[in-house]
Amino acid sequence: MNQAMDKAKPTAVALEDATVAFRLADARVYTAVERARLAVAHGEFVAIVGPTGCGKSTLLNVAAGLLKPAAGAVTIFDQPLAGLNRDAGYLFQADALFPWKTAIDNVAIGLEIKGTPRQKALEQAQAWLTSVGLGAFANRYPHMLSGGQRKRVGLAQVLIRDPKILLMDEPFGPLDAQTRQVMGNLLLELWTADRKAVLFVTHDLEEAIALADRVVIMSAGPSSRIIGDWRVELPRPRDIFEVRLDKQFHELHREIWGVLKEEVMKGYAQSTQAGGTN
Amino acid sequence: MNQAMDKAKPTAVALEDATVAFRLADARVYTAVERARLAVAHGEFVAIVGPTGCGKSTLLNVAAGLLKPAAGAVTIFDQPLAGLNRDAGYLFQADALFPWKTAIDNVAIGLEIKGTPRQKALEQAQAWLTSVGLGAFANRYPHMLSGGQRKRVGLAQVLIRDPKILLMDEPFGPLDAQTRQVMGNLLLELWTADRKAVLFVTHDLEEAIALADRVVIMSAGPSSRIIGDWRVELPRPRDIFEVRLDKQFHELHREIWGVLKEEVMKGYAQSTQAGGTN
Amino acid sequence: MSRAALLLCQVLVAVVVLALWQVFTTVPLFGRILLPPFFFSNPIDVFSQIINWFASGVIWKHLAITLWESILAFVIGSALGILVGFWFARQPRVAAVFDPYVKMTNALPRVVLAPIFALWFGLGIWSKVALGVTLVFFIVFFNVYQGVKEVSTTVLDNGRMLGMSERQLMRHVYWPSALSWMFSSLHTSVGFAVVGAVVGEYLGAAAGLGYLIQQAEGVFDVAGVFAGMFVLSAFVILIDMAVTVVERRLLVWRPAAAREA
Amino acid sequence: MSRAALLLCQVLVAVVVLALWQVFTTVPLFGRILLPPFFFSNPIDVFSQIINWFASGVIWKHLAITLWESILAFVIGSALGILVGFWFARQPRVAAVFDPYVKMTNALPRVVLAPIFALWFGLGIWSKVALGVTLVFFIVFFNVYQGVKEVSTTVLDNGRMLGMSERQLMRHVYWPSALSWMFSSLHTSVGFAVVGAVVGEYLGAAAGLGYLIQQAEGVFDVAGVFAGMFVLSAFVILIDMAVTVVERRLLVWRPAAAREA
Amino acid sequence: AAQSKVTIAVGGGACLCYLPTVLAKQLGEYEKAGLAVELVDLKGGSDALKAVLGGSADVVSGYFDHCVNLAAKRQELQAFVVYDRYPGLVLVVSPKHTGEINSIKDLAGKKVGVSAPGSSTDFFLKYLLKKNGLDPASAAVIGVGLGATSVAAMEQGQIDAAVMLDPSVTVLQGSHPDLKILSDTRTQHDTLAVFGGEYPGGALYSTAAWVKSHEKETQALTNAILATLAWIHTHSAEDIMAKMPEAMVGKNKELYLAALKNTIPMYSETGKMDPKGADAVLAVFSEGSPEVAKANIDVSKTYTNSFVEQAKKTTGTGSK
Ligand SMILES: Nc1ncnc2c1ncn2[C@@H]1O[C@H](COP(=O)(O)OP(=O)(O)OP(=O)(O)O)[C@@H](O)[C@H]1O
Ligand SMILES: Nc1ncnc2c1ncn2[C@@H]1O[C@H](COP(=O)(O)OP(=O)(O)OP(=O)(O)O)[C@@H](O)[C@H]1O
Ligand SMILES: [Mg+2]
Ligand SMILES: [Mg+2]
Repeated sequence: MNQAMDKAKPTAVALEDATVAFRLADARVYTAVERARLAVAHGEFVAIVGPTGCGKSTLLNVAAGLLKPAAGAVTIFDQPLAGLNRDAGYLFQADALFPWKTAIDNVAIGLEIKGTPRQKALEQAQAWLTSVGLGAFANRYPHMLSGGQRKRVGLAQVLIRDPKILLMDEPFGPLDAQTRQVMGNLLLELWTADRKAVLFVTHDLEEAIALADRVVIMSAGPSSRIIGDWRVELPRPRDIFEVRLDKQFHELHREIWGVLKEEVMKGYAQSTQAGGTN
Repeated sequence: MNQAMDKAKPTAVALEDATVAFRLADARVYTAVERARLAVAHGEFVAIVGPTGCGKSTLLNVAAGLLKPAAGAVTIFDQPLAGLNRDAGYLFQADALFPWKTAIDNVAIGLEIKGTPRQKALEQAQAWLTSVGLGAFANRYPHMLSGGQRKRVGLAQVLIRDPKILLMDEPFGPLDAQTRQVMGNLLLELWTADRKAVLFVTHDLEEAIALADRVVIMSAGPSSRIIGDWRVELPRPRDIFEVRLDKQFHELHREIWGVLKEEVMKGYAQSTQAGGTN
Repeated sequence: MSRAALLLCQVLVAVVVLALWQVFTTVPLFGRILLPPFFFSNPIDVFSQIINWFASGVIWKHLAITLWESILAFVIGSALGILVGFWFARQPRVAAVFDPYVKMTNALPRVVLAPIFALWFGLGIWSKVALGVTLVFFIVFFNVYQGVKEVSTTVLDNGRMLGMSERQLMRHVYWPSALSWMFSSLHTSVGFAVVGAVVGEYLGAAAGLGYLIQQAEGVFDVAGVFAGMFVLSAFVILIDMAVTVVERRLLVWRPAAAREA
Repeated sequence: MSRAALLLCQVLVAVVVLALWQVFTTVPLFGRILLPPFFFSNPIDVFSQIINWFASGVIWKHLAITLWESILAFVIGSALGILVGFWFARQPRVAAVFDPYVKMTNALPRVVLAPIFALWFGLGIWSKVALGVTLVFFIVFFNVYQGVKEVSTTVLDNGRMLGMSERQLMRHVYWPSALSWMFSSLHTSVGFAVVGAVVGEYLGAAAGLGYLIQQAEGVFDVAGVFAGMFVLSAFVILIDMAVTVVERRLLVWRPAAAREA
Repeated sequence: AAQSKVTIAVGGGACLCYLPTVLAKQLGEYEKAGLAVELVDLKGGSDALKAVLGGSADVVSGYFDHCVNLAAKRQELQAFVVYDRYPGLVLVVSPKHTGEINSIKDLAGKKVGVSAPGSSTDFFLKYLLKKNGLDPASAAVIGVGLGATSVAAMEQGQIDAAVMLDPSVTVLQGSHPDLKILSDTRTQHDTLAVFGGEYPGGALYSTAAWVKSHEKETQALTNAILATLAWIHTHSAEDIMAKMPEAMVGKNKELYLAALKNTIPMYSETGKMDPKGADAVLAVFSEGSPEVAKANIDVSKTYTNSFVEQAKKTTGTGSK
């Protein structure tokens, strides 16, 4: 376990002892994340893995500026974050497409907002839809798409804006293994060409190792903490599929998995106790 | 590839050459599934795997009676299906909890509908929440739960009714690998105790093999067809984790994966062509 | 149900109602006439009055005035309701401060305000438009206000994270999301716009259907009163159809109505 | 904004409006008085009238009658609106057939119908309640109808797959889902219930605030008219608060309002 | 003795023309006559009448002309005591148009306000136009109501003239002492000039059937009104005002007093219907309404003086 922090590159996202608490209906407070300390350098690809309900989405919301931490600070490119994080693109875990726009309009809107002429935005959007394998579905409204198709439209919507920071919450969740790899390679390609800071939440540890520079593990909630931070030293550029055959990959996987498994079982035991921090 | 159909047991769900077509906005028609032929015997666990957007959810909707096939027939326990399939419990791919009910009420409702007294329904619901690891979250409204927690509440909501046919659309999608296994074992346990017909959609081929009696593969859309049907001859009872160490498991996995990979790549190529069957 | 069958059913309903009306106003049941003709006239008289109006052409002038007033009241009232609704929804402080006053204003009996409208807007169409606006505005306002607040948080957050400015959020998120709320209120307020115009005319005017109705009322010509109301209602259906056409166009993106059980 | 600050702002608004009113009705600006006191009275007179009413106690009887009428109109009208709204939404055929007639009825000027209400319901409170009901009903109806149709398809399908009967769907799916639509319409219709009652009284009554207002109007006592309307509005706020309390309770499950930008 | 309950629908209680009905209640005359009377205020005479025809009230206190008008509709109404001997309708020229209009003849082509199209004020206007040799349709009729709306319209000159009633006329006179009045039927002079006799204004009437089946109540009402009329003519305007409910007087006491003084001569001293007046009503309405003209109305059936005469015999009141 090598606590890693690259001092050379500027820090894109830094959470400093961020604690997030939710107020529950009965005036009690649920501390989801406690004193999270995480720095993502510019150009760094960080994957976050953790048991379900530990606070991964919460962490991304904080980095996006959608949630204010109860304590601690958030800095973006060394500036304290006030309000929304304008440098970030966020692919939400839940379905967040605009239901009143067709797939292509949903993608093009990211550019139109910046003032790109509509025609040009549409052309680029079509190109992006094609890259995510939905070139033929441009004129569908979201409700006419399957779960995986919607997710991919969302992916294109975020990527087309070319944000400096990418926040991705289980972006490949509802995709089949094969499409996942295609999308993963697409993401790596983009990231290699124009290094962004990426915060990538996934449940697939292999995927996390295959894609990321660092894998961060969170403990089970409540009061989840960051309990592990591994640097993945596999050579770049990587092919997601082939990298899995690497020996180093397997070692790392086993190491992280050991920690993770224990954590999940702990979390499962904890949250099961009725009358806990409900 | 052994096309399997068990003639001894009664057929719980049978699709006979079911074709599903959607009308698109511009009066064109998109044929999602073509001539699907699938019989699930009572007590059989069938997993459906296929590239994203191929029509898995559509198939479940047909079996549930929510969608009428354009052609072909659906029979449930040898009765033609008219209207809803009252014998089935359906865990939807999308979030379908009642946002105005707490977790425990969401689960208890399945029993209350049948006339179980509220107090008893709540007790059982609490027990179910505990089995899915959410005993401490009973009084949360859905918007206060994480993605994986919501999915598990949905799981409990369906299982508590003890339906004869289980339709599950990526039930473990947003769960971490460890929790997935716990849930998988839970499902198997239930199924073993009181054999149900299960139609289980997943993107995780390993999961499919580990859980199911049969794995069905669909081709890439449009006009997706069922292109493969493997019987999994691994011994029962299985432990999901240990079964993966079995040699037979690996052979089957490799075999199916070969077919599947090819199919996905084909689908990807197809749907990418702009101006296709949009 | 096919369009033809639907139309048939609708006509049937009308026929039955008219027949009952005719019977109840002319034939004594259990020794008495259920609907005294002095108050209810009867369909035949009403229709001959309507035909008379159209044949002689006197109605057109009045109808045109009332329709014009209604449409103005509808358009102005809805536009104001939408604007203020959006504004309040996006400025929770403004909304919180003015909320009780808006509700108080909504409870003012417009009929009592008629002299003030006459004073400010004269006895021409504008005082009637003003009356209609005060009805339409509130109906649309409350719905748009609520509609904007009902926007899905995830979709809204997505819009914000995509970098939308407040104006872009308006256009791409709030507006389309609040549309179905808005149209619901528009369907209600079409009727109220007409009511406003007619009541306004009724309180003081030189022409319009309200004037015709009042004139008929003055000489106890109930057939005339009903005829006026009928003509009115028929035209409301036309305006409402126009609203529905716009609604259909703007809401193409919705899933088709829930599947039948 | 804290509660105290909010209250302060609200009071400030009232003070400013009243001050302007007082100035415009008493001090000539640019050579003329902007709001002729003959039509607008002035706040001091209005308040002395209100105080007078309460001090002498004459108001209580009238207020009680009007409030009672309003509440009845509100409750009956909303209940009917909700029932019919649900019914129509669940019976698309019935809805399709009756749709034009509902819209036509909504466009009938209630003032003209007053004599018929008097005929059917007498000159007591019930004819006023009926007038209020005809206003409230349509506002609630259209919103509930739309609200039921807006239920999320996934949630609805889930309910159906869980084996809910039509009645259970009503209770567990349609009703909670349509609640925010319903409450939006209730906020609008509180005001209209009062308007209905007052207009009813205005058209013919022996007591009630509308009667007071009419009498004041008859002798050109504008202060009395405004005083009546004020008392009315103040009570509308109270009824509306009650509605809000119920709303809060029934809608606890909603995510807190969208986070601030 | 058990009092009989009677509901009287008043066609706009604030109008001074209906004062005797209200005053009788204030003075307790109804109770003295053995009646429990409830007064219900309606927006106008025709609404009051409908309330009676619909059965929600027993007796109308309103303008007699409706009885004639309804006779054409085969509704039998009967007036049994008349408390206004002049109609009180005043044709006033808007202060903004004083220069242009000097006589009724000048009204041709002008906008003239009436309380509502088809109302008594409307018919009065048409009658006057006809009498002055004009086509009754030569003036544009605008409905402006009776209250503040009409005053506003007049003040602003939105209409050129209007047929008004008190207290609106007095209000206008208050702010415009030089108000031009073309015809003032609050006075005996103009009433006689226009109609050639007394012209019945406010009266108590009901359906002929009710009158027939409720002779006792009818008589009691007649007695009460006659007593009130007698009281009015033996007291000053100030006394009368002091008796009226405060809400009806309003805050502007001078205005009320002035209007009342203008109106007092209007109140009948006998309560009796002048048959010539009844004929005049028919003439007025025949002018404006072809339906009335065609209907062959027997005016004598629309009123009865028998109750007034009976009252005189037994009590001696009303015969001054
Ligand atoms: N609005 C809220 N109110 C109360 N608790 C909340 C709220 N949102 C999230 N939580 C709680 O905070 C914890 C973390 O939630 P979060 O959504 O971040 O989990 P996650 O790691 O993304 O899980 P998953 O993998 O299931 O998506 C969960 O236990 C959840 O119940
Ligand atoms: N309402 C609809 N109108 C038109 N096309 C639809 C509609 N619903 C689904 N489709 C199309 O039908 C195909 C199958 O959809 P389905 O949701 O069944 O896919 P799936 O196999 O469940 O995919 P995923 O794994 O992404 O959930 C998709 O191509 C989708 O675009
Ligand atoms: Mg999450
Ligand atoms: Mg699917």
